[in-house]
Amino acid sequence: MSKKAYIVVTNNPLVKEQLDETVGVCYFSEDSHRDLLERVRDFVHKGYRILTHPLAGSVKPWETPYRSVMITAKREEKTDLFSLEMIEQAIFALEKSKARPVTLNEKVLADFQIVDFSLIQSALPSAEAHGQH
Amino acid sequence: MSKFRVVHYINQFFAQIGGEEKADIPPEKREGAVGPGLAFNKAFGDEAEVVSTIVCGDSWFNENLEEAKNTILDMIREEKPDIFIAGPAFNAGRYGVACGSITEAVKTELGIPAVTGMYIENPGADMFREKVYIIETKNSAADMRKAAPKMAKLALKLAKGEEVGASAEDDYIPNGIRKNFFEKKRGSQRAVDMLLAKINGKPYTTEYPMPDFDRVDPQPAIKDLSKVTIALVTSGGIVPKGNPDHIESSSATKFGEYDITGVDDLTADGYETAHGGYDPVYANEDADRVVPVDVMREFEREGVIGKLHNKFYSTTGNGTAVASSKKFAEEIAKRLIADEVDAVLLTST
Amino acid sequence: MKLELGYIDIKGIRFDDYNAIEDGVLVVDPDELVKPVLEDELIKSAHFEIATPGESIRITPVKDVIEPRVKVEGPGEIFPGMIAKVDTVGSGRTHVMRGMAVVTAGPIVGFQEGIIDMTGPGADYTPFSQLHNLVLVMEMEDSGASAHEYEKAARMAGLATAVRVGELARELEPDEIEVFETPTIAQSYSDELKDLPRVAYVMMLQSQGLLHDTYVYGVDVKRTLTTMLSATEVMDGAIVSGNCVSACDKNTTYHHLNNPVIQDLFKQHGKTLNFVGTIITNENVYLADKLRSSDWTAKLAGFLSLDAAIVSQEGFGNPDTDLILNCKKLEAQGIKTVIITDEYAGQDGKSQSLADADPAADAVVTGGNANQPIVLPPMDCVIGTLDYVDKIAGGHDGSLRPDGSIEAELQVITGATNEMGFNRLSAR
Amino acid sequence: MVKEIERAGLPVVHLCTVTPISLTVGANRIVPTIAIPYPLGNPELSPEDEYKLRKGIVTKALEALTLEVEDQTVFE
Repeated sequence: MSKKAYIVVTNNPLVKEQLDETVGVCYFSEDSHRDLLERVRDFVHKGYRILTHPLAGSVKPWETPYRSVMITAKREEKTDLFSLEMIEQAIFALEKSKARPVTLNEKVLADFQIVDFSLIQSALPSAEAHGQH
Repeated sequence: MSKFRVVHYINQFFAQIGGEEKADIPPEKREGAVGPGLAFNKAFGDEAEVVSTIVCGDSWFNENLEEAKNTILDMIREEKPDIFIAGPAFNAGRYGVACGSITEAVKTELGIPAVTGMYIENPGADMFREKVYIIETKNSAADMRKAAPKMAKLALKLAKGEEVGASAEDDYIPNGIRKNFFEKKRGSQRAVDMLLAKINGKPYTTEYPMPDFDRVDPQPAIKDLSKVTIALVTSGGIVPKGNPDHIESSSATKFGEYDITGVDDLTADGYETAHGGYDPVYANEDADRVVPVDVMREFEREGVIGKLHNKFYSTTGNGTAVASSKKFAEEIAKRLIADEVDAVLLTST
Repeated sequence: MKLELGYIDIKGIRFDDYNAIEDGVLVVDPDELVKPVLEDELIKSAHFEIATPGESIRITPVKDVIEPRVKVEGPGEIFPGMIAKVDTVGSGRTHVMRGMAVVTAGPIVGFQEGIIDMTGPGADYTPFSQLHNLVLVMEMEDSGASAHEYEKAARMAGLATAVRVGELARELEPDEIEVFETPTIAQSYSDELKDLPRVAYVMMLQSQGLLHDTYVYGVDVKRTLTTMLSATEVMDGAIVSGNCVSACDKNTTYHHLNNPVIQDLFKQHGKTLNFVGTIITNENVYLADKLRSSDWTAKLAGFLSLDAAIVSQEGFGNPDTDLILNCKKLEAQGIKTVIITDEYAGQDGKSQSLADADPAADAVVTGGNANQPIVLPPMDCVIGTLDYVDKIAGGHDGSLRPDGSIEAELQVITGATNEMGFNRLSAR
Repeated sequence: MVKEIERAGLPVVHLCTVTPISLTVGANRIVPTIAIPYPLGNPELSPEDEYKLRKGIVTKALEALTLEVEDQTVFE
């Protein structure tokens, strides 16, 4: 694990593979998209802040199985309201659509991984620049 | 084709029996159209006709709610109508509530297409807008000429089984269901129009009202704690072990009422949480962390408070998604008041 | 800045062995036009097809829609920083091939989306069913290149093709000329304008990563601060879409070139309002970026001494947060604000429409509920492939029925719930 | 929920961790608590200390009941 001020919580194997050596990655291979968001919510309840939007991207949350969320590495005393609202709204948004492709072949899964990775990657320069959070 | 049969409900005033002094007359049925019914017959043209009119005093209806509903439903049933219309009630509060109640009853119990009408600020509008179609009218009876054709148009649509449009198209008060339709102007033009209205202090209507943030005035303080009964309520989902009522882990559709007579402490053996909105480990270890029965019992013994109510109420509601809990909160409040509870400590997770 | 747009009305497209515009009909030699596209080694195959309004044609998966334009006077060329070299555009004269578009179609990733039906119920929801479309269908080489590289290859092929087609309009006499002039700060206080309310347009641009990017003069917008440009620069292609996700509410390059908010504000400029500027801001993944960008929106609005603003959005979900932040911070400065968005209210229309809310957002224009179910009947001809229909946003397993009809949500249709207010669709 | 019970005529004290949410849902008497998964406890304390902590918060809530408020009030 790195000593960075942020960590990435993910169920995306590509994110683990790509970032594990440079960034702290909490990887939960078995998590569904919803499980992962609930896990992030538990982190928020314990005093971690969310650093990237949990609805990142316009790939609808009910389509892609992958999600990566960046949170602070350090726990704080108080629950952060902004983070809490954001994660609850994200979980709520998951339930909105019935459209849900179930047959996802390897190629599609790989592409979903790439997009999710790209979204979290787009936050890295900002997170690095930010320093202490 | 034969005309659709319409039954129309109006109050004593619109039946020209009298004003407030006649508001206590019980329901009666008259043949054909009465008062505003004539405007409806005109609006229906040759497609439908008011075959009978039910008249009831506003006070009588509201003071004898169940009896009024049943009597009126019987009267309507006899007529075998295809359409039921009530009012419009404009800004008359009790008339609006009567129109809403009877329209809902006709819709759900008789399964007959039913439409009413009233002013947006009529208390009946808020009570029934999500249950029945309420055509939006102005605040005075002068609007009858415009209201009747709108109500007739929607009623005919329902009777023919045609699809109802968005609220803005079919002129009903928004019922919480978002519905697409094509506007006359494109969105950017509507935005510019709305902006100009906003700049110039003219009225405009947002196309998507934000969820509402209304307030309730605080109740007066309790003078003497040692004389009152206090109840515990939680949205943290604490339930007896095994979750006997099957309270859902989030956005529950029901609540639980649990007897704690003789219970001094919510132990891990007896209680757990059904809430899916937080890490349940800590509440499962000791449910007093969410519903402080142990502390309240001590205060009861010491006489700090008069009594801890022998039931606690529990449901699950995530912090921000509170809309759905409104209905059962009303029911919980009703029961607490019936049990002579004086105050409530509500815990949330 | 002053820009003249000269519109050349295009009434049809046909293939032949030469390129020209004849009596309003675009004639192209598809073999000649496809050659430069195929020079990109990532593109395995490519060909052109024609889709005319009213024909029984379905185009899918659509990547971008681009209107051919050409600069005939003034500095720079169309799509500066992307196709042309960097140079400030937005003044002089530009010819527009009105009534047609170059549409790029073909898969970039396995869940590619976007449908344009040229007839039937789906056609009512996309503005592009009304255009004569020259469709560039591409298939990517399975060369192990990254999705980023495929996206770029497809994006550049579409833009370059549109520029080549646009060249054909250079020497023509326009059917109509429209003049747009944006004021400098000093001009905005001229005698004619100084008593009118000062209004700006705040344009939010998708900027989150692969398939979610927008470029301004070739710069990836996620790495920029909120800034300003002249509304006429947008008409010369200063903003280009790199956006493949969320078909219904992504802003295609066509939308940027024909930005409806800009057009409608210009119509009122000097009459009921003073259109003093256009602010562009991004929609990033990183929350601190969101806070900073919305701060800058409010700050630039303050520099412009605005009385009022219109904010438009792009995409689904987290941009709701940017939208509400922008609105809240503008309103907090007393700037009267109208926002344009779309809704995800569930198929039954009962869910909360946005992922964020605030009482300050009291003037909202909506492009409709993207979750509304729709059945698209089979078409005689499919341009592209239906392979992806079950996997696109708003589709689901079994969306594609055996008879070729599609059961899905409005979100599959390109441009259906556009958040610039391009369409008449709304919801209540 | 708080609002509906208060509307029905009972004074309510809302014990909750994220007080801004309590303010948005319209509670009038608000007492802040410890953490979302354990509003009235703290698993890191000994059982005795945890009970004392809980008793302190409940005491504060009962006091809040005895005080008149005109507007939404957070009893820190």
